[in-house]
Order: sequence, then structure tokens, then C-alpha cells
Amino acid sequence: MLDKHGIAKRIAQELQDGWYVNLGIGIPTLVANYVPDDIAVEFQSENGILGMGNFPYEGEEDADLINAGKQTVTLKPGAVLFDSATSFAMIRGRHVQLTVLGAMEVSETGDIANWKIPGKMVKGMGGAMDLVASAENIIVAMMHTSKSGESKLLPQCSLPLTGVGCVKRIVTNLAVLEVTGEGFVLIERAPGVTVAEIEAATAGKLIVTGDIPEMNI
Amino acid sequence: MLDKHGIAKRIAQELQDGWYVNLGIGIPTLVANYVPDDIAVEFQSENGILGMGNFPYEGEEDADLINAGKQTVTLKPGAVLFDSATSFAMIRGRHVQLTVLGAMEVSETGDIANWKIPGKMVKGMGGAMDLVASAENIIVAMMHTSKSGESKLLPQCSLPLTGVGCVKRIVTNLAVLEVTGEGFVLIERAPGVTVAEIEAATAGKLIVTGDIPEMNI
Amino acid sequence: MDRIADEHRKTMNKIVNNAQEAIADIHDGMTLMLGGFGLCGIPENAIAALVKSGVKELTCISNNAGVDDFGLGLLLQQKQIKKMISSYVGENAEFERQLLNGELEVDLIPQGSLAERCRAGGAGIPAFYTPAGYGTEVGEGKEVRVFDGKPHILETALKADFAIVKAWKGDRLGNLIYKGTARNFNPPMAMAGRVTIAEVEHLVEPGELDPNYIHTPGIFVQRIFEGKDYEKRIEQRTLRTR
Amino acid sequence: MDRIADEHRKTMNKIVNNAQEAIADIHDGMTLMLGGFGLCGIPENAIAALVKSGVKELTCISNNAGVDDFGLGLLLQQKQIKKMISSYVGENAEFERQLLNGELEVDLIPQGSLAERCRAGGAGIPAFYTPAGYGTEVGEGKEVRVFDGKPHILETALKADFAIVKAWKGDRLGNLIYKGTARNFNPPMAMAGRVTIAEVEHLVEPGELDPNYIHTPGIFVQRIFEGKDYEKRIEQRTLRTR
Repeated sequence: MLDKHGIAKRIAQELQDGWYVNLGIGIPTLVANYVPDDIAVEFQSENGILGMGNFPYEGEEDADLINAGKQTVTLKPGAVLFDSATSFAMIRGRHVQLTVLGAMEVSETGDIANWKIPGKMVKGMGGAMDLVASAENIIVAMMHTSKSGESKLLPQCSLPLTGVGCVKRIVTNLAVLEVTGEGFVLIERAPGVTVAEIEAATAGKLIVTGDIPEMNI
Repeated sequence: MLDKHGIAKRIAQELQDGWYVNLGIGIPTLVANYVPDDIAVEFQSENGILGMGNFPYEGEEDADLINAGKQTVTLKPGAVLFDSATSFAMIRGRHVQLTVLGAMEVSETGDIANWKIPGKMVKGMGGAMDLVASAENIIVAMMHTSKSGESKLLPQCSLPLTGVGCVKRIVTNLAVLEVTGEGFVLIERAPGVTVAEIEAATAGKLIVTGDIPEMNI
Repeated sequence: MDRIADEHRKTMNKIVNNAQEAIADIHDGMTLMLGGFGLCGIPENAIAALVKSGVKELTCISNNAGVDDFGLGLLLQQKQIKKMISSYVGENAEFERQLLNGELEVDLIPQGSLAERCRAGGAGIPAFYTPAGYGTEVGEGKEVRVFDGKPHILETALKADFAIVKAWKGDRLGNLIYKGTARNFNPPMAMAGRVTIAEVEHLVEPGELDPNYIHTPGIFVQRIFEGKDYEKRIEQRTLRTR
Repeated sequence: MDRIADEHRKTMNKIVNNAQEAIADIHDGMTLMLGGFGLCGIPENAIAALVKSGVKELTCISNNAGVDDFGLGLLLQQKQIKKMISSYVGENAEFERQLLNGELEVDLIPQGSLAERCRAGGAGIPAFYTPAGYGTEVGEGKEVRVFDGKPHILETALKADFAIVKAWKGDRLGNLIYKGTARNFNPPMAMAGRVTIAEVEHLVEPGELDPNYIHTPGIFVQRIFEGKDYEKRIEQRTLRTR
């Protein structure tokens, strides 16, 4: 089974040379730590950065330089700053090749719910609806089940949707899955996790064809 | 009767302090020479300048600094350069208070035709359709009649339209007229021109109420 | 064009003395846009002046709602806001309390649609189609149209009685330059105010800002003043170990 | 985020050797966008390479069509253009001849709509409403909708197989800065190419361009090269007497 760093590490393997990538808050942010040295990717932060760098050293933090998670950051050489309308022009115009974000629920058909729980305080969707409606590739990074043990991979979402039919791939603590029109296709198992365990943790239709390899991370 | 410089001079009297102004090619360009010293106006050139200055001195011309008429220009202190999408955001968003442009025909209801003569080579509308559809104030600067002596102020335009019901004011070599839904309201006569002469040169409905003063230029 | 740049000619001057003067004619019930992302790039001086003015029943269009004791949170504390139009309103307990008590209305808008709707308002585009929000609550009641096989919803432009933005440098013609990610929503909102007020850290002379690198052309700005005592609070101070 | 900016990490590099290499996969029948206003800010090197390549049946989206012996006029001379999409196409006798002979199609679009349609194509906005062209030939056959009492027409986004732009400075990530009014249509078109090629007068190292003052972020650009022998012809040399 993977921890959140393991999930991030596995997602980093999906990155391709030359891609621009938007990482959501939480586990997705950790993906930045595991980019292979031999590929070039640039991180887009929707508040207006392309070429986001590391967190700053103490004393070098700048209130005028934050990422979309409101964390202080730095810029890499060749970085660019821009306004919010331009930022979402990049996103909506499909210039960002990959979006990685968390989810509360994903459906068999790629619907995603990650912004609202009825009866609870709603904080808002931020940029998530624009990102999921636009990105060519969306990878969801999440735990396979909720804290109370319920599956987050469902026949259909029970929570209000963030986007419809948009998730292409899911990486959880248990598995890598592809989202097709037919159901969740199991691609890889996390180290030490059996297909039966994944089946038990998946409420939506799981498609298992042949031998499922263990992740190589 | 006014020459083209006189028309420009009269239009300059319409300028108000604090206005941003777009001047079309031809007579309108001359308006820049007659701005009263005690009002501040800035000229917008739709190819991407705000704060356009004079023509350059010989040897100081720059191929990378032209106006919408493709003439070499200079910048005033406080000028700004921008792209074409931003430029027309200013125009369409009604941030430019006045547009002055030429016309082949204007109708009683403020329709304007100035871009196309059927059977002749069509050069295109350039920015004219955006300007006339958007500007709060549009002043047409033109000769009252064509070279062959026909009136350019008509009951309705015979040429393909550039815009509908948008012209507010017309300054010609003979008169200043306001365009209302009812017809052309005569406001001022050019020096030495009689009401009868203006009537004779106006094919559309001309409204003459009371004494019509002579222009003070 | 021989006389445009004569030296004895009057030039534009949009400078007002301070925040108080800039916001003096903002009345109860008006709609304001306020730039900023989180607490980054917010018009601190104008917000303080609004608190002091006591103006109320405001509709505030802003990506976020500040924190309890800073940014728009200060206006919330004084119950000056009737409605928030935002994309994300977390980190604010007073906000939550007012919302759950029905004292506050909230309209949540996807962040990209919010930015584009402001730009559209400023650019004279009354409406446009976007895929964001289709099939969700955001799309409910909105026209759906398919382009290239993909459903989109129609979103309309946003305008405000006053847009209030914060820039790094500006001149008396209203030309603005922002710094770092403090740019964010400020440029699209600057375009969409019937009156746009800019507060800047540094007011400079016309000509000091390079014409080629101005972010907000002065044509979009009606009033400008130099702010003071910027706190520029950091929400998440994240550091790297040496 | 401790490892993003490691020095031994591979970084992006979009540099190609020259115009010929940049345009090598532009085929007959493709749609191109070409930046520039008149002869100002046009991609001279790429146009020369297109002439040399002999590629034909092109649809060219460009505000103007050059003059007889420069700019897009060079492609017209060789009859490489099937269709022009422009706002103004005067100053070109060969253009006129081909048009009157039915050898050339022309689609004339209001300049502001042209710029906005390119931006929309790049920004993922498939269509928007504008007042420009309502009640004229341009509006014929287009959906009309009234907003705020004023009729608008629906205009759709433009995209191109290749967008070709000309900038002053650029780096290998594709970040671009333009000079003077040579900016014009280049930024909105750079956004709208499926592949965007940038030719620059000066290719510089990443970090040399201030991140705060870049006009076209590199994300919009796929190929970049340093052009040479720029003629930068002036159409109307207007001077002031001393």
C-alpha cells in the first residue's frame, strides 16, 4: 500500500517531457518532488506563475510571490508571471497538458466530485471546475477509500459534481486505474496489494483483464 | 465654407478634458493638431498605442512604432503599448470616449457607410466596424457632398453599412449637424454658408429650428 | 500631428490624495470588484477606508473573502457585505457564521469564469461560452451549446460600480505595473469598473514606467493614489531547509 | 517542493535552427496565422522560408496582406495563398488582380473581432458576442442576441494549424517580448496556433527576460529561432519638421 508520497511518486512517472502541469493542493503538490531528472516539465500555478520553483529559504519569502495554495514560492529562470484571465486562458485553451488533483469521489464514467458536501460549509470550487472541464489529461490523486472505509470509486457520484466525464486516470494508495466508458480498468497494483483487496475497495465496476502487474516505484 | 483643416479645427472644439480619442485616417487625423492647450486628451491608435505623440523628426523614425494609418509616430511621456486584442477591449468596452472618422454616406438615423463600394475593389473595414458599434460618441468628419456634387447626408445609405444608428454628430465643410431619430438637426453653419446652401446639399431630412449660428473657429 | 506633445499642454491627472477621498462616493448597496488572490495583491488602504466609511449592503466581487482579521474579512466583521461573488471563501470563520445564519449571500463561480467574466465586462463582450461548470450546479439554468462535440455553458460579463485594485507602481495617467503574483485578478477587474480606483505602493512620474511593460493601461483607471503602511500578510509561510 | 529547481535537471528547449526548419512540416492546404499590422511586426524570415518551400493552397489569417513585394505579398506573387482572412487588404495590386480574377478568396472581418477571435481560439472560448458588424454584411447569417438593449452578433473562435509570430526577444522556453507597435496581432495569434512558431531578433538565455514583463508566456510557443537580415520596411515615413 502507498502513502501519499508513494502516490505522488507514481504519478510523477506519468509526466512526459515538455509538458506543462498544474498540480492541485494536497497530494498533487508532492508530485513536484519526484519529477525524473531527464524530462523537462514546467509547473503552472493558476494564480499566475509558469515556471514555479521551490519554496524559498528562510528570509527570502516574498508576500508578493505565492502559489495557488497561498504558499510562498520562488521562480525558476525562465519563469513568467501573468494575470488570472491569462492563466485560465492557458488552462481553458488546453495549453496545460496535465492536471493532477484530489477528489472525494470519481464515477465509472469519469465524473468527479471534489468541492462540496451538502450540509457542510462550502468553501468554493476555486479553479477546479475550469481545470477539469479543460485539461487534456486529468489524473486524480486520492486515497482509494474514505476515512470511514467507504469506496471513493463509485458507479456514480453521490456528491455535487465538479466536472462530467473528465477523469482519465486515478492513482490511489492501492492501485492505478484507467477510466473508460465501461468502468475502472485496473492497470497496476500498489506494492503488496492484491486484486481482491482492490476489488473490495472499489464500489464502481472494476475491469480486471489478465495479470495485473505491481507498480514499479 | 471650410477646408479639411477647418473641419478638423471645428471638431477639436468638441473634445472634452480627460477624454481618450480615436482618430480615423484622413481629416480626422488632423484633429490632433487643434486640441486646445487647456484640456488633456490622449490619442488611442488601434494598432496598440495610448498616448501617441507627434510624427518623428527625420532620422528618429522607427519601423516598430507606427499608428493605425501605418505612419511613423512617437510616444508621449506616459504612453502605453499593447496588443490588438487589448486595444479593441478598450474600444469595445467603451473606454474610448470619442471616435472621429470619415464616411461616404450617413443616414438620417445615424447609419454610416464608409468601407465598401459595390463593383470596386474592397479594401476592408479595418477597425471601423468595431469603432462605430462601440463608441459612446461618434463624430463623422467629411465633405458635405461627393466630388460629383451628390449629398452624402441621405434618407438612407445606398452603400453597404459599416454600422447602424451610431453616428451622433457630423462636421462637414458646410455645417455641424446632430443626428437624431428624426433627421439631421442643423446646429451651426460654416463661415459664409447659408442655410439654403446647406439645405440644397442635404438629401436627407434637415431640421432647421430658429436662427442657426455661424461657427466660431 | 505636429502639436500633440507640446510642453505647455495640459496633461491628464487622476491622482487623489488618499483612500478616503478615492472611495468617498461609494454608497450603500453598490457592487464592488476587489483585486487580489488570498491576501496577495489586495487593496489594503481602500479596504481600511471602506471599513471606516461604514458603507454597507455591498456586493463584493473578489476571488476570496479574506481571513477573519484581514482583507475583506474586515468588512465582513462590520457586516458591511450583503453578498460575496467569489471562487473560494475558506479560511474565514466569521464568513461561515454569517453564511449559515443567512446574513450573507454567496455566489460561487469557477475561478477561470470569474476572471474571464471580469475581462469580458471590461472588453465589451456581453457573454461567452465556456466548458467550465457544465453538468454541475454552476451550469444549472444556463444555456448549453455544443461546440466541436463538447458542451459549453453561456456565461455573462461582470461589471462593477467601482473596481478597486492594488498595483506596485503607477503614474498619474493611471498606468499600472504589478509585482509578482500580486497581479492576479487586478488587471481584469481594473477593466470592468465603471469607476476604477488604483492604489499603488509607488506613485511615479509619467515616463518613468516603460511604455512597453505596463500591465494596466491608464485608460482603464479613473483614480489613483499612493497607499501607505502595507502589511502584506503571508497566509502560508512555506520554507525550504538549507 | 524541494527539488523543482535542481541544477542537474533537464530544462525545456524549443529552439530550432532557422526558419526553414521551423516551417518544414507546413503542408499544402493548411491554415496559418501570421502576426503583424501592415508591415510592422511581420515574421519576415518565416515568410521567406514559406516562399522558398513552395507550399500552396494556404489559408492565411493576418490583419493585412502585405504589399506587392513584401510581407504576405511575396506569397501572393507565387500564388501560394488560396484564401485570406483579414480586416484590411489595400495597398496590393497583385492581391486585387487575383481577387477580381477569382483566383483568391477573401474573408473580411472587423479588426477587433479578428483579434478577439484569435484570443478566444487560444483561450478555449469557442464563441462570444460582440456588437461589431451588427446590421452589416458581416452580421449576415450570424445569430443576433440583444444584451442591455443593444443587438450583438455571435462570433466564433479562430484557430490555425500554425501561428507564426515575430518578437523582439525570446528565450528557449518560448517566452517572448515585443517592441513598440510590432506587438499588435502577435500575442493573440501566438495563443491560437496548434503549433506556434516564434521568430525573434534576439534569442537570449532563460532568466534574461524579467518574468514580470513577458508579453507572451512560453506555454503558447512550440518553436523558436533567431531570425536574420530584418528589413523592417516602413510603409508611410511621416516626419515632423524641426
